[in-house]
Amino acid sequence: MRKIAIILATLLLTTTILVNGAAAEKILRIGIAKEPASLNPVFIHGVYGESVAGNIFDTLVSFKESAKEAAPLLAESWTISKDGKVYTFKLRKGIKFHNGDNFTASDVKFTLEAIMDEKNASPSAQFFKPVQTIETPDDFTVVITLTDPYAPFLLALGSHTAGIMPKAATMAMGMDKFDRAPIGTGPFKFAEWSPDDKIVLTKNNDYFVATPNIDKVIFRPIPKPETMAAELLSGGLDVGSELLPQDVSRMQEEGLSVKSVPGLTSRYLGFNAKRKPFSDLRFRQAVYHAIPFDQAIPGIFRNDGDRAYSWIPVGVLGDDVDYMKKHTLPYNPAQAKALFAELRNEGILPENFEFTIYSPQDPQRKKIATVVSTQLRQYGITVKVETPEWATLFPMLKAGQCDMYAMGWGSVPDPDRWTYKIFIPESNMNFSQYSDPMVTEALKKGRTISDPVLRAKLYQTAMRKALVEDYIHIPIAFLKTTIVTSTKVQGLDPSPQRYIHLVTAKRNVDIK
Amino acid sequence: MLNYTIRRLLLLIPLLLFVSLFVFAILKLSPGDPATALLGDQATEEAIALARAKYALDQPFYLQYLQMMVNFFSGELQSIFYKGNVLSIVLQRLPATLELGFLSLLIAVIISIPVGIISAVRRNSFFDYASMSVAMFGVSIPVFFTGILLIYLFAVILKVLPASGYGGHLWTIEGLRHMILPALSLSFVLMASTTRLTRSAMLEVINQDYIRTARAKGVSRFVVIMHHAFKNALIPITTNIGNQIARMFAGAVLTETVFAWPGVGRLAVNAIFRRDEPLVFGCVLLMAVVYVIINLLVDLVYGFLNPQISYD
Amino acid sequence: MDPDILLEVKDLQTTFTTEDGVVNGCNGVSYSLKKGETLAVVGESGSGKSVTAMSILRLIPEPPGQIVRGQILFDGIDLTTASEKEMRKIRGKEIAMIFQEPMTSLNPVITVGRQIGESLKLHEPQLSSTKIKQRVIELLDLVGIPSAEQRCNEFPHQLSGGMKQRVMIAMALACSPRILIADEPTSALDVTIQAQILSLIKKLQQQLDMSVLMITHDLAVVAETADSVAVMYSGRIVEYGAVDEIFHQSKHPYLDGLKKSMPRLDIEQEELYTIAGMVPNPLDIPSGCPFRSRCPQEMACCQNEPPTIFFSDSHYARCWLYADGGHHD
Amino acid sequence: MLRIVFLVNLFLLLLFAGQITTNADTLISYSIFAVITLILAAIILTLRRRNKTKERGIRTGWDLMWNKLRRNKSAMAGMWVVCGLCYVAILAPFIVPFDPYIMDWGALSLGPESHHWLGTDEMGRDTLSRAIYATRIAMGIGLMAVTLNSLIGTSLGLLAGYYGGNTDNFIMRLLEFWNSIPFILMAIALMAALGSGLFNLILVVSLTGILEFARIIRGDSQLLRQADYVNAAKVMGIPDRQILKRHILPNCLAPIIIMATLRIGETILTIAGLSFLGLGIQAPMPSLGSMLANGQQFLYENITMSIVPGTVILLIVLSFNLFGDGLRDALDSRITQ
Amino acid sequence: MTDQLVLKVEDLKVYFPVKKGLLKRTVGHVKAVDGVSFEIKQGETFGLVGESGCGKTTIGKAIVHLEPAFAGKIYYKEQEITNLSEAEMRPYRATTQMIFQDPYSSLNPRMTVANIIAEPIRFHRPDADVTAEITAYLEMAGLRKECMLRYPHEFSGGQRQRIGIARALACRPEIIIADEPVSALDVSIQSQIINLLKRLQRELGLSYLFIAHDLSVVKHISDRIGVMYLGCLMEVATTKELYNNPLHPYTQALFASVPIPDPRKRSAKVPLQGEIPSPLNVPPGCKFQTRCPYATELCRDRVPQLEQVGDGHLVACHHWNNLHKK
Repeated sequence: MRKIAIILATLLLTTTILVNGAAAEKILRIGIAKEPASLNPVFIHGVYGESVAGNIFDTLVSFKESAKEAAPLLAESWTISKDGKVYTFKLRKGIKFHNGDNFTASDVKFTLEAIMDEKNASPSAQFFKPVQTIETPDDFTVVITLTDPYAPFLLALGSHTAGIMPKAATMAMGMDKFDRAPIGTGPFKFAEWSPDDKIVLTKNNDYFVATPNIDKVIFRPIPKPETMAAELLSGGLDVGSELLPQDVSRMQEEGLSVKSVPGLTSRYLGFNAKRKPFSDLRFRQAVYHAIPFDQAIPGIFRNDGDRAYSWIPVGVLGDDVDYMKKHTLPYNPAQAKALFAELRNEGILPENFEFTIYSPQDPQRKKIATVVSTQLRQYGITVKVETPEWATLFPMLKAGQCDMYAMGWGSVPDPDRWTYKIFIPESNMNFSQYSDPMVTEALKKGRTISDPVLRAKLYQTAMRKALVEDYIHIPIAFLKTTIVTSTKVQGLDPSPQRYIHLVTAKRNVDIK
Repeated sequence: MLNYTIRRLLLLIPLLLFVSLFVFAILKLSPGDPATALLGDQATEEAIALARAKYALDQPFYLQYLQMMVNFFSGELQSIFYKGNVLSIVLQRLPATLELGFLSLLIAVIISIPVGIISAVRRNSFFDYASMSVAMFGVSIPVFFTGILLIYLFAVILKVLPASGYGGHLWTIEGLRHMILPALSLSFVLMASTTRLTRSAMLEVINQDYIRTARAKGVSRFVVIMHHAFKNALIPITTNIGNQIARMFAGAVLTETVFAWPGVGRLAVNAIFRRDEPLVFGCVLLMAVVYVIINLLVDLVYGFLNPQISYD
Repeated sequence: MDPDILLEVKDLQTTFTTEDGVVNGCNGVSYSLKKGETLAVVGESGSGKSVTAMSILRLIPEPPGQIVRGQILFDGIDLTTASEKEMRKIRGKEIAMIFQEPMTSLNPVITVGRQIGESLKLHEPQLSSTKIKQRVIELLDLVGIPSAEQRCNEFPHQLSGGMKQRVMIAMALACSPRILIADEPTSALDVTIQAQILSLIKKLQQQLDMSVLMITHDLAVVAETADSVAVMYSGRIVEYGAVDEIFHQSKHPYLDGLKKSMPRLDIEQEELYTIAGMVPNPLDIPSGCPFRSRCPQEMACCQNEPPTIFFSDSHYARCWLYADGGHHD
Repeated sequence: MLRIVFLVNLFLLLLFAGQITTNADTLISYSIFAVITLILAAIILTLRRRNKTKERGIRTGWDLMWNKLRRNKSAMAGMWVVCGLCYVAILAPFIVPFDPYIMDWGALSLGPESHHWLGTDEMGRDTLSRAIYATRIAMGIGLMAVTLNSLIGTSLGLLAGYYGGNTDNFIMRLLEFWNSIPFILMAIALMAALGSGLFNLILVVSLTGILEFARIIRGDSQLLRQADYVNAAKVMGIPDRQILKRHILPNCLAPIIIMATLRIGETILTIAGLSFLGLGIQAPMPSLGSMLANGQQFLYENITMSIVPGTVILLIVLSFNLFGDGLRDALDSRITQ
Repeated sequence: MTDQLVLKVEDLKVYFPVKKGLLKRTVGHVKAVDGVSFEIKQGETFGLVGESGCGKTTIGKAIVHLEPAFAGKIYYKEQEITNLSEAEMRPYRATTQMIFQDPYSSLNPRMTVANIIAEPIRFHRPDADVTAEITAYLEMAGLRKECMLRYPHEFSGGQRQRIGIARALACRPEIIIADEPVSALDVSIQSQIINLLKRLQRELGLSYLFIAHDLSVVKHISDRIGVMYLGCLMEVATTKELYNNPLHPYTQALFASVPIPDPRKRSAKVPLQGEIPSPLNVPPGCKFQTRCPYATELCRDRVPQLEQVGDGHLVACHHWNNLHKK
């Protein structure tokens, strides 16, 4: 026993001494909550893949600095025709891919066509639906023609799922292989992917924007936020994200740097518009009245989120905050009781009604579902909470099988991305099976025009109808994006979309 | 011995059949499908349909099953999520799992066997009560909780060991440092059960006639215990440890999750969550094979320890 | 003290503390073993015959067992108070023991050769390992195990019951002890093997000039082997004497009954004699003569501790029947 | 002793009679408790009658076991705690200071204080009340799962052991195959396939460890099959079914009970582990595992949130293990570990 | 004793397969019982004696279908019962009962004495007055009826054996197979059980197949004795004949090995050498040849058959005649 203790102690000692000795390379260790599924832009869905890919690939235009305004990146400049259908991009010259290939217009054409290619089943193909032709008159000009005007088209091009891939190398490897060994033009080169362990990127000395200060970036998927917090506190990680609010406040006390910005991620509750009694407006109103959201939301999200009143995030075109806030239903148990009683009398709400509320497995949405369940229990309604995995949950949601659900959304700062797929009846993202001609018309029109004032009006109309007349969803909160970094890390700011951009025109993250 | 080994290995055939059918049935009974999981929330119906066709998920069940079996045996099973060969993915993970398992086993054995022996010899002494109480606590605390406590103690407060992750192979310093905490938390349960088992096995052996014979020869107490008793007690202890190793493969899921450990257990669990059917299929089948092989090895060791058993 | 006396047990009492109370394993047992002599201790199960033998080598598990009274004198040392270290020198070297169950008394995971060699290594450390091996083979030869060299490397389960008992004997005799305690050495064996083992013990006893303490429940074995006999009942010696006196001038009603109730090969019997009742519960032994409840000649005085009546120098019985001076009808 | 317990029971019954509302929980609890009190009364009466009729202490195997058990202090401590936990579990609706579901948004994540004795969780729910309810659920599930588990394990083991030969081969091989699928994976996959209801959870958990169970019962019944009294029954022409029922099963009972007792602790730990992976008992139902898994996220802010469920799990597992170990010693059974 | 045969065993063989190799094929047999024939008359005791492993217990078990017969025939009175199914066997079940060696494992520890004895009564005679019968059988076995509510572990070995006897009697058997019924008992108890068995035979006209290794006990209770060695009968004769005139060298050696409880009859006899060969590896020819002091070539080549050498005296030895003269 004692011998073992002595051996262990000496081992520990020597190892700690040895490890503290070495620090030649500048290594940035970033904790992410989940492992990305893909690094091939064509296949990427979800913030984790985009976050990593954003540092490997570059897009034609960039939203890295400002989520609202496109900045040049691979494209030096661009023009949009008057009718909003023809986009002409002038590409930057002299850029090389990580493998040494020259970047040309054919790579752009190849990448965009790969996304649109049905065989690749790209999740982002839908954003390129309006594309009619892609032409490359010369090596550094790309002309994209759309069938109809499409306001968020630059956003689509600027999103990391449209990172430009080298044509020759990709074709040689094949799409699937490329996924595991991506090659881009970005500030970092892909070095290693050890599944469930880490993704390692090394610096691209030839990066055309700036030479990265950091030599090596390690992305580590850490499934448990409490473990990530411990890693940050113990110095095992330099950057952490998606931490628990209670841990964030502690880390601030411990002297770590905590930065947060209002985010582009929302949480909401949805009802099914096709199934009884959820289809009844009064039921939805009653539920709204039955739950003390004003108390529960700060309780659940703490400093991590603000109450939402609309689908469109604050600050995004057409947010309409004041109106929506005014028309939100207050906590009113008496009213809720009356409405439920009324529904029971009419036979719409059965006695001892039981249903299931679905939510993904993250603690906060689970808590929202729990609050609903607990509150409705007091009105004689039994609510089961089910938290299946994504792969189970999505098909159910898409098939419109969920009576009530707590979900979330995250996207770029354009109202179309926040509404269109959610509320039009043809969309498979319309989990509520909501269908209202007025809303549908407004949303369809909204994406084709580019006049901001007109667009704002259209989105206001749609949201007012759907949310404070039909109460088909209850917006819960917009989450902040908070990142915690060790004091050594300099120049890293959170992005509203939860991306982690290390090198941009204005930023070059460094470690002291 | 060879015959015995071959016969045991032949049992793999019905085993694989049984396990594969079971796993396949479970996979197909589960709602959701790999295509949705892979393409995410934004995917359109058409994209999903295409992906389904790509992975042959639109075929009749029996064809899918046959295809999976054929792929499995030809080593061609491709993970949907990782887009790579299942076998090589598992093999890539194997070192992390094996090393962790080995280290925790080592810790458990080094600590629990002597403690168990001393408890048995000093039955009803303070040491006995103390070590048995600790062992009881060991089996009573959920492993994920000990894990987080260890992290906070050693990584956050004392700052002597890294909190999580795989740092390299066991024989590298960094690798060892990373492995100590997960191995410790994993070995807790193993330690507890091994200590208890060692104690009871020793107690049983100590009452045997041959121990009396040895004492009648004038053999000292120490030699009686170490040479005569322990050799016999080792037989049940080996069986227990063998069982535990076989289970460690997947039993480590909780530990691996807490410590963000890239092990086979978490691979399989994530594969289930991601509906990566070929990967689940391959993983479970491979684990079953490993289980059988480890059990076989344990049985052979058992035969080596216990001369009364002959395998033919 | 008689110089011929090698081992003397005096007024030995060994108790066991069980959950139901304290049990006397043996109570006031005295006997002495002379050089070259075979003393048989005979009794039914639970009579305490093994306990006395185990007490000699202090092999009683403590707790629950404990020697509470009496002396065991060997070579001028009182074994009841000897240190564990002293005892280890005596065990196997001076006094060796063989046990009833050869099946379970050999360690199943150690080869026969090593088990025998172990006592040699222990008590004669000057021997080299080749010497030890040679001695082991000699010993196996001595106890009549064919192809001894090969048997050395075998494990106990590869041997038959008789062979195992021979190995046990070889192990006991490894250091040429002065006393061999044989605790029911043949009761687990077949008749033909029993005869072989008994004659082997006899042969070796003469060869090595040992004293044997033979513990058995079988009167026939006693008659075949013993010089003196101690008959035990409920933890006490009820009669003690030379073998001829025990078989032909027995005094105690228990011994009488025992002899009459045996079916015999050499004489014709009609109905067997039976001793009524059962052996008393060790937790609940009646006062006075423990046999009185089963005794056909029970008297009122039997409730008192029976006196020890000597019929000759070597022959005594503890029974009220002879209290007036000792006679036999 | 029993009589005092009975009187306490009666007293509690009267005390809580007023609190039976239309709430199904309280009604169920009350009736279960009433039934237990009745059974207790019946036991007291039969014991009394037996005391009168028996001339000298008739000691059955159970009596002997009880005597041995009674001397084992840790086992008795375990037993008393188990009994106490049973009381808590059954009477939970009557003894909770708060509704375990009610969220008090004004009292989030409190430490122990005069109002909430053991504090509240991050949603303002009373930790003590939740722990009491969680105990009830854990014990209930544990008991049901273990019952199911031992039923399956016992019957398979009995059949395999008694009939031997091909039956034995078939059953044991099948169970070994079953065992070769790592349990956690199987549980996750099954839960995914079946959905995460309480019943499914019980079913899944009860499927673990059947092999160990069956192995021991098989070993025992193999030995018993050769026992002379079974031979005697066969010679008398008693059919197999009856031999299994009258001769083999009753003599396997001891290991079954011991295994079951030890398994309850394991079951609770398994469920806690599943909760950690998000597959255990679903919110808002309080469960020890999810309370602990949740509390672990608040280790710094509010340590009582982990200590309370952790202690209760420890208490349950420890007491069942101690009790089971004591039982094993008392019965001197062949089971090791 | 009458002349009516109650049990006849003809050339009974009980083999256990030995499985080996990759596919566990049967490569041979352990010949536990290898062609044994004998018969028992009503009211007679047939003693079967031999050393452990000679197959005597297996014969007993084969008769009551606890072990399957490999070949040969078993008759109860005129009826052949060798291969009857369990259902066909049922009418004969009660007629042949067994008493076991180990008094501790022969009684179900979880049943009261009353239940143990009631089981066969309820099964075979559902209409009987169970309590009265239990009392009667207990009395017959020499137990008081107060025992009824007790459990087996409260009894001593001898009393347990009595309970076992009562249970066997409760079937109203004609034949009792007593498998070493007294070898686990102390001497003073042994005689009680032997006397009880003899008394029951007188009163109920039972036939016994008495299996034992203790020659003295067998001699005391049997009318006729069969001596077994390695699964074969070596010699069969009436008790008196066998003891006065043992013909087979093995029988002679057995007798010589038995110690005599009389120090004056101590003899310097030479015990039989060697050990019983493993039943897996039976010597060819006469099975006793490896240990027989008189063995010749003939013994190694040919298996001696049991032959009639006198009134009911059978012996299986090539040289009995020569030995006899010697």
